[in-house]
Amino acid sequence: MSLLRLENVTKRFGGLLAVDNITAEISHGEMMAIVGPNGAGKTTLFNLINGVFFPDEGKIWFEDVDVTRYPAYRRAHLGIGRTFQIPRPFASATVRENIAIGAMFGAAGSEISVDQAMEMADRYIGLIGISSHRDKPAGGLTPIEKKMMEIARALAMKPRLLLMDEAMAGMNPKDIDWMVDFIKRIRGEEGIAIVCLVEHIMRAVAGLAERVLVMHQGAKLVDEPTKAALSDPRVIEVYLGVPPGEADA
Amino acid sequence: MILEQLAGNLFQGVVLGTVYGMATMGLSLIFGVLKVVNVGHGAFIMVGAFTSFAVFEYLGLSPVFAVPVAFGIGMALGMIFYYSAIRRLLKGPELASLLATFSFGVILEEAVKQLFTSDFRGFNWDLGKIDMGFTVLPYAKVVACLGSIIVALLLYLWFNRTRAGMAMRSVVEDSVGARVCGVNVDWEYALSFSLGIGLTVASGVLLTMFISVGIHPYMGGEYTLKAFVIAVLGGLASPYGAFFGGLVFGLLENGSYVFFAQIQGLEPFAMTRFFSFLILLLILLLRPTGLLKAK
Amino acid sequence: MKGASRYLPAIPVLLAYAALFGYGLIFPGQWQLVAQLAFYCALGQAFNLFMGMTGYVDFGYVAFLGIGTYGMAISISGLADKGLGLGVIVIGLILSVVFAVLLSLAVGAVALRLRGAYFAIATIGVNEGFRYLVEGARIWNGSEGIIFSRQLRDAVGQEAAMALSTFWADVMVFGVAVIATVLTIVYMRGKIGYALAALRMDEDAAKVMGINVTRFKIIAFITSAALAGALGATAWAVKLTYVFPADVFAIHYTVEAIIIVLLGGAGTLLGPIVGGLIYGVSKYYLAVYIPGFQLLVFAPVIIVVIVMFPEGTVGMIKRKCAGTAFAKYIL
Amino acid sequence: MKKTTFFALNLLAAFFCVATAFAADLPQKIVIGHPEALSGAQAKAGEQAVGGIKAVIKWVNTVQGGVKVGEKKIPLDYKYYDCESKREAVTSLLERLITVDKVNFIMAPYSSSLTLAGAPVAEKYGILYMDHGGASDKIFTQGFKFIVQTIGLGTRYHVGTLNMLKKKDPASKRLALAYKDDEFGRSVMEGAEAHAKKLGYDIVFKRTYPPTVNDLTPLLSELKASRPDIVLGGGHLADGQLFTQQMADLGIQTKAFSLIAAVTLPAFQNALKEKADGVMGPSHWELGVTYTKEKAQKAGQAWIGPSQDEFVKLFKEAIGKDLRPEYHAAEAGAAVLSLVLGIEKANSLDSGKVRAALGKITFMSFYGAWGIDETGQQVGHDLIDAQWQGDKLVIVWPEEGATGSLLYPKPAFK
Repeated sequence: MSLLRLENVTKRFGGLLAVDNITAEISHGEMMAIVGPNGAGKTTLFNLINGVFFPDEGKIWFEDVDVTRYPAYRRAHLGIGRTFQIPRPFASATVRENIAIGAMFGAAGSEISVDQAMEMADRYIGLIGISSHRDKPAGGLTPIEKKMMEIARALAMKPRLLLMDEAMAGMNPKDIDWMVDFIKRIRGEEGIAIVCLVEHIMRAVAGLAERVLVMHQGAKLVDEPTKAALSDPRVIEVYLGVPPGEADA
Repeated sequence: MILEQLAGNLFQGVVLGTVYGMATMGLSLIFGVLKVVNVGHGAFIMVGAFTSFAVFEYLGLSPVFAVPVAFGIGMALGMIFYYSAIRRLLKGPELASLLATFSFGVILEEAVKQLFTSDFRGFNWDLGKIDMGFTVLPYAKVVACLGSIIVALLLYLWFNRTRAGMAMRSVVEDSVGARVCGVNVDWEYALSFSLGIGLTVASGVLLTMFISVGIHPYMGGEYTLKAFVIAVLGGLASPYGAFFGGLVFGLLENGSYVFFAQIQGLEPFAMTRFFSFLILLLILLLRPTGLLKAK
Repeated sequence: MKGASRYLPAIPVLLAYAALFGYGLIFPGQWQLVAQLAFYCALGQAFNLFMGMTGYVDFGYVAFLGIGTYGMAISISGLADKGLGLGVIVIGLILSVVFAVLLSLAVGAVALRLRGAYFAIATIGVNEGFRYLVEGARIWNGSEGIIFSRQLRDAVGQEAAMALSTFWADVMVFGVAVIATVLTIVYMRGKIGYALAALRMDEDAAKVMGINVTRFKIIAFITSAALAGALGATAWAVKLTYVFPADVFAIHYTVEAIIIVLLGGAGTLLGPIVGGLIYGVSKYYLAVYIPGFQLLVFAPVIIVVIVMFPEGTVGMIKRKCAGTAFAKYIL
Repeated sequence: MKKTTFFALNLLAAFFCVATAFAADLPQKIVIGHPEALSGAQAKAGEQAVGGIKAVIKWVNTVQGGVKVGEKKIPLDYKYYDCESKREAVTSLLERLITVDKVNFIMAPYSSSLTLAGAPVAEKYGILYMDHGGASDKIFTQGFKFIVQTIGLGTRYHVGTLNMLKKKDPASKRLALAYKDDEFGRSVMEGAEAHAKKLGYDIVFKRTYPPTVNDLTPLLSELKASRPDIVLGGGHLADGQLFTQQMADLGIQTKAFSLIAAVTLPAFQNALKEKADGVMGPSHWELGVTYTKEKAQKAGQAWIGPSQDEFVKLFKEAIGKDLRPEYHAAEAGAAVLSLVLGIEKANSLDSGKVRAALGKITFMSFYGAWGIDETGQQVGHDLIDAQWQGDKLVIVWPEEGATGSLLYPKPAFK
């Protein structure tokens, strides 16, 4: 049984075909990368998966529950967590409160009290290593710290599927390496399936993802194991013949 | 009999509607550009009405001449208010700007009360009238109606034919982009705020051509409420939408009267008000972009 | 902020109300002033519960006070001769709250789908529309309203009626204020408080975090409306013993509520009482010392305040006290 | 046991009465308190009322040398605050006047709503509450003990008008009623409707319009279609001006056209000029009414207060503007005069005693006759009907008070 299943999902904005008849599956604990140039419809696909938009056509199944018409918050309760390309912290709340909010209303939310949520928040703050900012308003963090905070907030939701939108964009190699094995670790410990959105197939991603779905102009170009995908001529063509190896950001 | 009344009301509704529309363009312009709802709207109309009264009574000139004067006063007030407060509140919660514009309204009301006392003024600008059988239309109303249309046209031309106008439109479309393209957004805000106020005050003059009596410091409140309904009919953010909304509103209010008058035990006049606010809610729910634009 | 300690900020607020109440009792002839202040504070407290926490500006808020006033008016004028005595007041209170809740459900269903200015305008529409419906369809005597001093006297007797209108109505207003305060802090410290804070800052992100924003908004909206209903029933119906639609659906009461909350600090617990006292006291003495000019003085002051201290008095104090021993008493 | 305590209490009470009675004779001045509306919706009427009160107080203190209590003549004093036309403010300012400023009597603020707002507090303190601007009949069915009305009843505004028209032209029977939709407007309409039925008029049109109206066209088109001979209506000031202008705009010609409140104010004619010609309205008082000492003596009435010209002069001084006193001012002034007579008759400053005395007196002043029934309702004062003829406001009814004859039928709108 797959964790998430997309069936011929399509989304239009006026005339523009943002997501074009995409079918895909993600199984439990899987690690997948969705790749595509800017405007390929990656973020729209994310918004369809976690219910910010509803698709015009097609169906979305989460653990064989038809969630096509579920609002965002109900999908969160089912276990879909998410970070944003441009971080969206609750600016005037502290880092701790931000993460606690994730815990309070996420998948485990219903049985967690405010105090427990705060304790969970402290745990994830430790995990992600931003303890020094615990009681600062989240609005005051640096972009990287905000990304970290968002990941912690998403994890505190106890998701079974974590959607990470450009989690590593703008990071230096050192941070990226840290992030990569952090993600690996989390996935190991919590058994979360993780989908990363990236513009370029960076070495990091190549090392991380087991499967790559390449999007082009809203449509699915390839959906193959990483190795195969990287050598796929159509993919290389999309990236104007740039050999994937050197395509680092 | 009833059909004749309906025809008469609808006709009057169109004429009044143009003036209402004109009186709302300022509100929509300000909201469109600054995303600020001018809760003091009616007070600015009141200032226009007194301008018209003063020009007619003290200078003995036709209210037509009061239009540019009022527009000037409005621009000035707009600039003062923008730089004294609005500018600093754009970042803050809308609550702040709502309250600020309301307070401006109160200041104007009280100031005018000190200048003209709280008496009820009016003047008699009689140009004769046309009897068209099913209703009678004084020429003064015709002038008001045409005046509104002309002002609306001028605004349209300004927006579409002049650099300044286009610059402002670019801000409406996307203020960041405009900034990138070297548009001084802050100045555009100031300009559109004072332009909006200017239009509103000028519309006060046109309203006195339509109804030249009952001018007093606290006359504005009713116009504020009507303007909100009209603005929403037109999509809130679009001046032309507002003008169109005015027409629709005039038709609705005058038209529905005849309908409610047929029902026993109702007060048709109050019911027309209820009806117009009902429409407001429906529009907000079903077509928040207004009647003109598609969803 | 664990356990009971998180409710400490309620202490200064409740003490303030107690002090105000005591002042009214001790100093003869100050009671009506105290009553007016209590009304402003309660109004702010109830309004803040929704507006302050969600950031939604309900411009038609006064409609809930209005319908609450009618609830009490109907009970007193309708049941005066049933020999229920003070029962009519109890029934009236229940009726007021029920009316307010029903109206808030209707309004919420419509308006809470909207945001920002659209919400504000929609709520204005509800208030005005409702008022003209009452007048146009001649509901509850339409514009003639209901005058029920006589019936109140018949129901509870001369002395009791007098005491109700000039003292106990105001005590009940204090009651509403205190209930509003307690509810506010319970909400602020509970999950709903975090949910509302989140949706105030970024409603879409809040949804993604699993927050059912509509549900929490409705809860806050209904609570705030119910308090308004009770306030109308006490401060307007029992105290004044008459109701005209033009009076009780007058939008300037909403504006007063906004001013009070903003002067004090939106979304804070202490804000409404601070704002209410500042507003009430200054209005009162301006009316006493410069009759006829107070608004001309007051309006500019408001503008200065919102430009200079957008976060309100309490917001400022909060910043000043951050990290000090007082911090845990201020919210 | 019970009996004795009861007796003791009585003794105690009696003692206090005596004590207060003595105390009450001592004060240096008699203070009238007033939480009037000087801003907000009722600001205009409030400004007038304050002027009228100041004028009459000046007269009492200068000409009459004060109010005669016992052997002493005590001057009047006046303390007023602005309630902003808001109900909350009325109660608190009222109590301040009573308890902090220790005023002896209270003038109610203008309008029925604000008058009612203050009533419970006035009753609680048992202080006389002089109603100069609350015309609602309902105020006096509530069993308040300390309210005394000077303004006349709403229901009687158009009664005189109808009598006059019936006398003038019994043939024209088609009557249209269009009043402002508020408590006052409706009570006038009820009164007019009831009396019209009695006189055998057929009511061909009966509507109300919202208080904050700014276009009456739909209502007036419907009215026009009902082809009335007579139009009665109105409510307040702005709507009255609007009513008349749009009657003219739509060319609605009638034999008689009478509006309450708005018409008799100078602002009406200033605003409408020749459109005002022939329009009439009932009023409690108008500049030019001929109530004089002589008339009073003929009628066997006690006369008090300034002559009309003196009043106008004092009013302008008091208000410091070249503003013409209107009926709001006259009503308030007359209320003060009634209070003076009441105090002198009761020979005490005790509100209860003065209230009782007021129930017994009737008098005439520049404002006309004055007299109340046991509920405190004004029944002695008759309204007059005035009509604009050119730029002059001519009093056409009642005949004994008339300054000219009725212009009938009303000249057509140009």
